[in-house]
Amino acid sequence: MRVCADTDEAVAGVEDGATVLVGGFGMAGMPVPLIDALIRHGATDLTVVSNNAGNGDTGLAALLAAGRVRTMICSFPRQSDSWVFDRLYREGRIELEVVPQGNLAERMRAAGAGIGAFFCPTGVGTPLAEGKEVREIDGRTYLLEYPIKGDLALIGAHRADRAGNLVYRRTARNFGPVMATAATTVVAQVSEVVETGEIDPEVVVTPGIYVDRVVRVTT
Amino acid sequence: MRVCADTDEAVAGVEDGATVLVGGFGMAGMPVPLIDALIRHGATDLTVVSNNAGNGDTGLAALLAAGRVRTMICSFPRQSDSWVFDRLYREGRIELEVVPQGNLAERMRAAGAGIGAFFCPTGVGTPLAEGKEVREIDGRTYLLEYPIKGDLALIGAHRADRAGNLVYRRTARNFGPVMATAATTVVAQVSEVVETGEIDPEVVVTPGIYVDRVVRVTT
Amino acid sequence: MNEHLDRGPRSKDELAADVARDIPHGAFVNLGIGQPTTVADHLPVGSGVVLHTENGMLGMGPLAHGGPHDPIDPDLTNAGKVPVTALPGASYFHHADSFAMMRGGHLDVCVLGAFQVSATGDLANWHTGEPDAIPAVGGAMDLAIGAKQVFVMMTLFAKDGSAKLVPGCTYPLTGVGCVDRVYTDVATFEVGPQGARVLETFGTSYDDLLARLDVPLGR
Amino acid sequence: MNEHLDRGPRSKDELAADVARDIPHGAFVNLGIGQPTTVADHLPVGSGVVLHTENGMLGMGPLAHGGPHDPIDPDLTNAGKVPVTALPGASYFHHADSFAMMRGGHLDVCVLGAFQVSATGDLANWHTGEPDAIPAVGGAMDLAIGAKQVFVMMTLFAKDGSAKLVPGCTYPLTGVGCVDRVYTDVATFEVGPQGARVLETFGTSYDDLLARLDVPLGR
Repeated sequence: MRVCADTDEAVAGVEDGATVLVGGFGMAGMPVPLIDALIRHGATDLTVVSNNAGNGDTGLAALLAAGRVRTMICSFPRQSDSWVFDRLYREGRIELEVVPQGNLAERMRAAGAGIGAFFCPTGVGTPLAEGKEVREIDGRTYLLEYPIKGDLALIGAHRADRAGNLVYRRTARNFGPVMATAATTVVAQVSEVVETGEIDPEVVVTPGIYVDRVVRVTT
Repeated sequence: MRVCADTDEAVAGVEDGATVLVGGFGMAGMPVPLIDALIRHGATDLTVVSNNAGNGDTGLAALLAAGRVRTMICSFPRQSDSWVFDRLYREGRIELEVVPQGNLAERMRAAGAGIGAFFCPTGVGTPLAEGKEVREIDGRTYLLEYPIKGDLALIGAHRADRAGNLVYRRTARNFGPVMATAATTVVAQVSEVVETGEIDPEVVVTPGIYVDRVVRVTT
Repeated sequence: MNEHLDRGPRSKDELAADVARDIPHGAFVNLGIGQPTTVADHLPVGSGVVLHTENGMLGMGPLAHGGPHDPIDPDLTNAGKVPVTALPGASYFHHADSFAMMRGGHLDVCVLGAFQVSATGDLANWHTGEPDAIPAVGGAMDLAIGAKQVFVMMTLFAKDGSAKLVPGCTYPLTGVGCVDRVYTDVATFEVGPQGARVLETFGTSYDDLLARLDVPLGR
Repeated sequence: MNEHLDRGPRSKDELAADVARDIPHGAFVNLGIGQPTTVADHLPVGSGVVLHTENGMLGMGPLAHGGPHDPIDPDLTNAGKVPVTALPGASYFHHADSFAMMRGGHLDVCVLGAFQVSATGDLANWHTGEPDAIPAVGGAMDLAIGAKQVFVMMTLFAKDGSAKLVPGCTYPLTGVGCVDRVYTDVATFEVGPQGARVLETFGTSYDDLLARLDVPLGR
């Protein structure tokens, strides 16, 4: 675990073609400063996994607009202010895999938990079931779902200690704790870094074992 | 959610033949007063799911000694003070399903999370793989594991509010939060019941939705 | 069956009030984005209903308006990304836990909007099937199959006059056989394996509905 | 390969010290019950090693002896159910999360005891295969397959003189191809797909080992 001096150091080393998990639900927990650093870094041909596909012209939308993303894996790309994604999609310049929101979370959890695949009831009989293995278990029908693993995760948390333990704020927690388990390199932006021992062990949400780099940002 | 007057009220209604999930790892988190109430209640022909199979002559061991348990599902029945289980087992008076500790937890998690089955790498190539479906995924071999669901869960937590939100103490947390998701009726014994709103929403470990009955015990 | 012929169709407000009335005391409920959200305004004081929002919270309170008691906090939003408040007894959790709660059948009621519902309870509410539409599912499929009971709120007829309670959905499905009740401006229906049954009408008669709908209707 | 012929076999203490020396700075480590536990006593001050105990804790400290700074708390034990302490930066989590951490490959090193290890890294350490033994696996199978590296500590020969590094295990397996290194009183071996290789000997020569073991030995 390293406390980085700035966001550029925090995203250093990401390679072209990487799969990047980006936390947040709308703007809550969205690590915009880390995404900005990723844009400056220049890595391209990325697969981005995030609940939405960018809002307005900043953050994830700016990464998309810069042409760095080959594939977007998300549950809900279509929003009132997702014009950047909409344009790229209609121009055939970005691939889209739509995943039900709970499956997005559970597939990343599986990656982090060493589960090879799991039978899930969500989406049975819908267009999103196409091509998936179907099985009836105990009278209910399930689809086989596979893990989603990241090379890099960028998450927004509230407070970190120097051991990398994280706590979040309210519903900004959302995808952060799951993504932190599912990527090879995990980078957390936080509002505050405290000394090791200053976070009560009972309330740690993401244990430091999952976190590689922490950077303090002012928001 | 109901705050019960005593442990007898807390375990009322359990039926013969029920599957009972019993929390605890050794004595940490072991809900002995609830087990004592279950003994007084008299339900028999039970399947008990717990990490161990009783220690000494009290708690789970006393339930076994009373002849109430048909099947024990656990990871580690054999301990220096598990003489009650040992005797019943050698006399052929109890059935045993041994489950690796992580699978025990993950199979209950699956029951609580609506997962139909999952491919797990634990136990591949061992005697505990016998009869299980095997599959290679992405170069690694997995076994298909099914959920374990309870009719009743008896867990030991630290503090509850009147909405059933629970927090635990240190490593006494162990199986409690998982079992709370996996049973139809969940009963928690706690050291303290506080008013709703007195537990910080950020630190709730088991949300009240999972808890049906709470009873305060003095230990 | 109750035919209310001495009045017109239900207003949106009346519809929301009637759905609220049918939610059991103390139920755990998820209200979908849009019209279902308005059900919250009609829950009586002391209903004990606890609202779940899939972005990671139980115990959601009313919308935040920026006053001294309901400050706007960008880290506290509902699934529609609108700032909300938290009630005493609330808890926060991450996305995998939130959807495990839903998928595992722990919510009592989920209220959703719909494009179409079939007589056997199939739901179509995520995609109009237009070839150039950008697909976006969000949590719709997870919500559809998770709760113990799924209520749909919609107008019974589309703007072009076509019925939205249909023998089989022509729009892409969200879930199969998942809807239990359909609350519309002119009638409330029970749907499921036995087909559709009229529970109540408003400003229309059972015979009118029979004539206008293409599905057999019990009463 | 280093042959230390000017000395006798390693004592248990020396063995534990040598294992401790090979644990990288800052590693996340699980020490199995029994002899592996003693490795903790040999980790140098400032090693930055973080100990995981599968009953739900990272940052485990030394055993509690009941003094003013290490009170005995029945809610804080290690996997052997012995009271321990917590270090600054510790965190607690439930059993499903704890084993997800292990199974997901997040621990750097796991140190285990063994009855037998095969040249290709198969591990037998949970069951002696005696027909009347009560099977008890605990977390052994989960530990065997979870960590990035698995170290085994054992004597090279059983009391009856039979070798414990074998061409194929005759005892029931705990895991297949999971062991990376075997630390014994008389030698340290690397094992794996390429077979066994001697890294170091103590009070014996490579040729002696070749003569006494039934497996080809690289050097």
